[in-house]
Amino acid sequence: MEQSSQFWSRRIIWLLLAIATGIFIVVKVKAVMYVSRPALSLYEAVERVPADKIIVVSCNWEPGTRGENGLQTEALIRHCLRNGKHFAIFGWAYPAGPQLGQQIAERLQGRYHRRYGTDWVNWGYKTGQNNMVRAWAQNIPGTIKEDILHKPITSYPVMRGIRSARDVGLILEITPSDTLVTYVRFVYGIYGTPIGYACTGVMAPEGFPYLDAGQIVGLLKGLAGAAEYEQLLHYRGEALKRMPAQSSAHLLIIALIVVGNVLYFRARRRGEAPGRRLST
Amino acid sequence: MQARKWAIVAAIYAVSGLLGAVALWGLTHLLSPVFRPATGVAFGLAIAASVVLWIGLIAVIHRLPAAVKKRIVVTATFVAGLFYVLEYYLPAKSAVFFWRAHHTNPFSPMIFTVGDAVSVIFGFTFFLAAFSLSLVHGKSIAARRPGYHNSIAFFVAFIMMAVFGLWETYSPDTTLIHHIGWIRRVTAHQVYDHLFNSMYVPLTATLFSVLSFYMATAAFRAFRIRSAEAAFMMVAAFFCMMGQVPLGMWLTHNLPLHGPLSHLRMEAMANWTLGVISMAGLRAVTFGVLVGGLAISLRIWLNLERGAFFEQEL
Amino acid sequence: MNRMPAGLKALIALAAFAVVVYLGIRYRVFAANLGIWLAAICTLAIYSILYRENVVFRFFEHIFIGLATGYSFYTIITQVLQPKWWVPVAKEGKWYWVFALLFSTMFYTVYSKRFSWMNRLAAGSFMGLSAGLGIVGFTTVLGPQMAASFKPLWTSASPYIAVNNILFFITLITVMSYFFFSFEQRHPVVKGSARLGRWLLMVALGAIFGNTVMGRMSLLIDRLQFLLLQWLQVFGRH
Amino acid sequence: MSTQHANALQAAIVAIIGVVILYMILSARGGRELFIRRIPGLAAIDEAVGRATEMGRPLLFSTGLVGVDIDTLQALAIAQYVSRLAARYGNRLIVPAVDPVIFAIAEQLVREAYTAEGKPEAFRSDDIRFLSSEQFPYAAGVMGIINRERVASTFFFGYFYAEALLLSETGQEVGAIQIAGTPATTQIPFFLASCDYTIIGDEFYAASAYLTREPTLLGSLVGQDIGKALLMLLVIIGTATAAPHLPLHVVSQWLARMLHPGG
Repeated sequence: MEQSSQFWSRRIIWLLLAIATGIFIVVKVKAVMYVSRPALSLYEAVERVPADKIIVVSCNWEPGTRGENGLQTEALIRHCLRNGKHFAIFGWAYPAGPQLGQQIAERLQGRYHRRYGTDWVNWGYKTGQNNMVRAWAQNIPGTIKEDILHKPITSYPVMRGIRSARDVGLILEITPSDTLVTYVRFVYGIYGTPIGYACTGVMAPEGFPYLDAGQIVGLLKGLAGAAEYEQLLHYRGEALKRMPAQSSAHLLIIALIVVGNVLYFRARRRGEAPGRRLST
Repeated sequence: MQARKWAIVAAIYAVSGLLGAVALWGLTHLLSPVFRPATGVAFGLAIAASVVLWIGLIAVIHRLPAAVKKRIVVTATFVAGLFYVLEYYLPAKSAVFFWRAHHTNPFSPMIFTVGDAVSVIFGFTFFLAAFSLSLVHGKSIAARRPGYHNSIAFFVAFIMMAVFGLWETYSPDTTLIHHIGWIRRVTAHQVYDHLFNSMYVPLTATLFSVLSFYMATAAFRAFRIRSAEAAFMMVAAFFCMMGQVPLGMWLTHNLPLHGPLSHLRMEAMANWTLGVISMAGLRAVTFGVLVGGLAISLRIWLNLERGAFFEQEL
Repeated sequence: MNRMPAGLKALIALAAFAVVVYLGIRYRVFAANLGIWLAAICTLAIYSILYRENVVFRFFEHIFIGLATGYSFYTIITQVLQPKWWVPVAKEGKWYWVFALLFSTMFYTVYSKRFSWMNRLAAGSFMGLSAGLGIVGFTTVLGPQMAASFKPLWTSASPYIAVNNILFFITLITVMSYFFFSFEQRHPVVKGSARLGRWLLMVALGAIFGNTVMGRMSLLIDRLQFLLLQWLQVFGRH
Repeated sequence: MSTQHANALQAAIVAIIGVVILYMILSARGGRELFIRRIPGLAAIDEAVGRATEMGRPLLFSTGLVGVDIDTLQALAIAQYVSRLAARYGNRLIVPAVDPVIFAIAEQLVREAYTAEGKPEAFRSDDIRFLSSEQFPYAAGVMGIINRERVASTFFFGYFYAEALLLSETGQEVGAIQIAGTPATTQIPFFLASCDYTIIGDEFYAASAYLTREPTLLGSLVGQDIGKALLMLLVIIGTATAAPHLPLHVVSQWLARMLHPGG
């Protein structure tokens, strides 16, 4: 059985990684997150929404990305509830999305003494994608008709005076997939309604051009985005709690890259050929 | 010579395309009076007739020479592809569809049926997969090969999950055990819950998380500055890793959030790399992949593909 | 050690395991919950491959494949065949859906040399469908990506955006030029462009690597949280 | 029930590129000499098979995680080449399959390769295995095989998702020579980090042409190059006219609008 130095160096690296992350799970460290400009702009955009307008929390995600989108939704809904901004949960990409949003909002509402119907509402899952969103922007009560509890949405006080996308102060699109363009084209493009974007880490590159062009007001990127938002809310949530372990794992990988290079250059100076070919 | 050959081939495809389109449309629309839901005796007769018809068709084709069979396969491939091509590239409404009530695309209404049919047929082929897996493990148990206990574990897990999955769907509250020793009331749902949430989900999540370990060693090994390429890759990876965690953002947190200097903040540089260079680079790759995919699709569709599956004898 | 029969070894290991479990639960080191224990055993069994491929991993690998097969088995029945096939046929009298079943039987002739043409016909039709979708996919994927690539190289709005757009354009064009196959890239302009393209592609790919680290690490944190806080009660009790 | 349809511009782009590709295929079949540049990863396939034989250890070929699909068919074309080589050297080739239909096709394909090379006795039907149609169970199965068989060379061709790194790092662990090729852009960096040779992006679609030098495929490749050049031209036109104060701005605007689905 060969037990080369490579065999053990790999095991040591893995053990280090387990320790580096595990230690910050067991030992609780108070995490501080630095806030990036896209996250701050999103926070400010929520703060700016006037009292007579509603915020749309567009839950276009499903349980698979709960670790990123779930925490983002939680932070954003917490902000709305805390500041008494009226909001509507909505979704059209995944049937489970609005249901997941509902669970989060129901869990949080008591803490800020808010009630369903007067402070927030859930429009539920609506099919039809682009065409539905286009119609919705024109006529909200006519397109949505019923909320998630199958009651007419006009019966809720929170919906008073909400007719079209012009009465929407901000759309918060939370998603792991390429749904943003629908809102940009059919709502922002026609009515100029501001859009905030919260997406998974891998989707973020798709969002930056929209941010640069001013088509979205802010952006939360994956778990880090959720943590930044929790920092802005001064609330120690799950995302912030994970940050020390995340940081130490990233730091370890960077340290490994440095060590790898040092070893490589030392070996090269001694004239030893690198063990394996180039990975090109 | 070349031009003539080219023209002949084009003509063949044009004619067969037209015929295919008519056949596709005709099958569903001219025969639509036949394809109507039935009940009672008519239903039974229709099923019986379909089976007989099908077997007859198979028997006829089976007797045909290999070259004709091959032609049938090629035609089936062409017609199947033609459906999606016509549906998508013909407009939603056009005067071409003069016989339709609102001149709408006649293929569009079928697209959902075709989608359902494809998923149903794939659903039925799954049993082939289950069968071939069972065959491998069954042989291993029968021959008492080394490690045959693993095959037994496979069967136990397979059968338990299949049975309790069905039980969970149709009658989750069935009580399996009322009272044995210190065990009280076990329902089908509880067993399913343990199989799914306590075994399948953690197994999946854990194997997924093994990636994080492999990522560490891959980074350790791959990001050695052996060449300009490796250096570029490493620097980009460095910024993107640091731009996401407080530690990295702390390095540049003194820079202002607005103004020209803000672009030098760690997270801004990470996002810039992703949003400008990565986006453009991957898009260029995607354009190439799209053209490559189009080429291979065309070759398969028009029976021009060579090798592998396409030149085997029937 | 090697002369000991495998069965005896397994028995001793199991007995030792039982003692650890009993004592662990008795002194509240571990959670006393069957679900958590099962999940913990599965988690540790998979992680054991990090030391090396072993008996336990192999056993759980087979259980995993078995569970997955069972899972597909019942979800295909309850989510595909029941609603999309059984209900139309049996409840709505749509007898013609029987052709879907008959068609799918053609796939089953793979093991027979004589009837292999049936499998070929079925697979051929499906390849035709995927080829058709491939052609359609070319347009649906290309369109939005192409439209989003038209970025003005000079704009009065902000020099930052203009520079970004220029770099975007250069990257896009040079990387595309790297992927030409049918001529020797000898001309200095072509050669230079292809080489620059390859470098920029490496930057792009490195960034993707770095960007994925966070998501993957959070999967690890998730599992470690489970093991350290839920299964091991020592740290879990706050 | 409304579905999206292509507009005239979108249909024209597909038609032009399609016709160019078909024309090049036909003219290549007519005997035109065509060139293809070197693709390093593909040139290494022979070496990888040869080395595995010297070591007396088997080869492993994975065709990706999707079922009957253009990417998998392309992967099978490469698999055919590798199985021919393996048969010539008298080595074992293990193909773990993720889909029953692909499993069946692969079985036939490899068996025929061994027969064609005159070594039907070297073929073992158990080496072509259906593992699982689910992502991570499949990955677990392949990881197990790589470890237990201590494969000397691995080939990962086809469409992969997150399991890419799981497979290739396991191969790295046992010291296999690894060659990977995928059109899945998000997985390329991981193959690049853990494989000896990685075929990037549409080099994957050039592979069968490169390996077989079949006129049809070479012609198709030239057609693809022209197609890419046309797309490049489109990018250049769209970008050059994108600045809002230019009179030609309408061109860029019109193109962008027409290119959007449903536009």
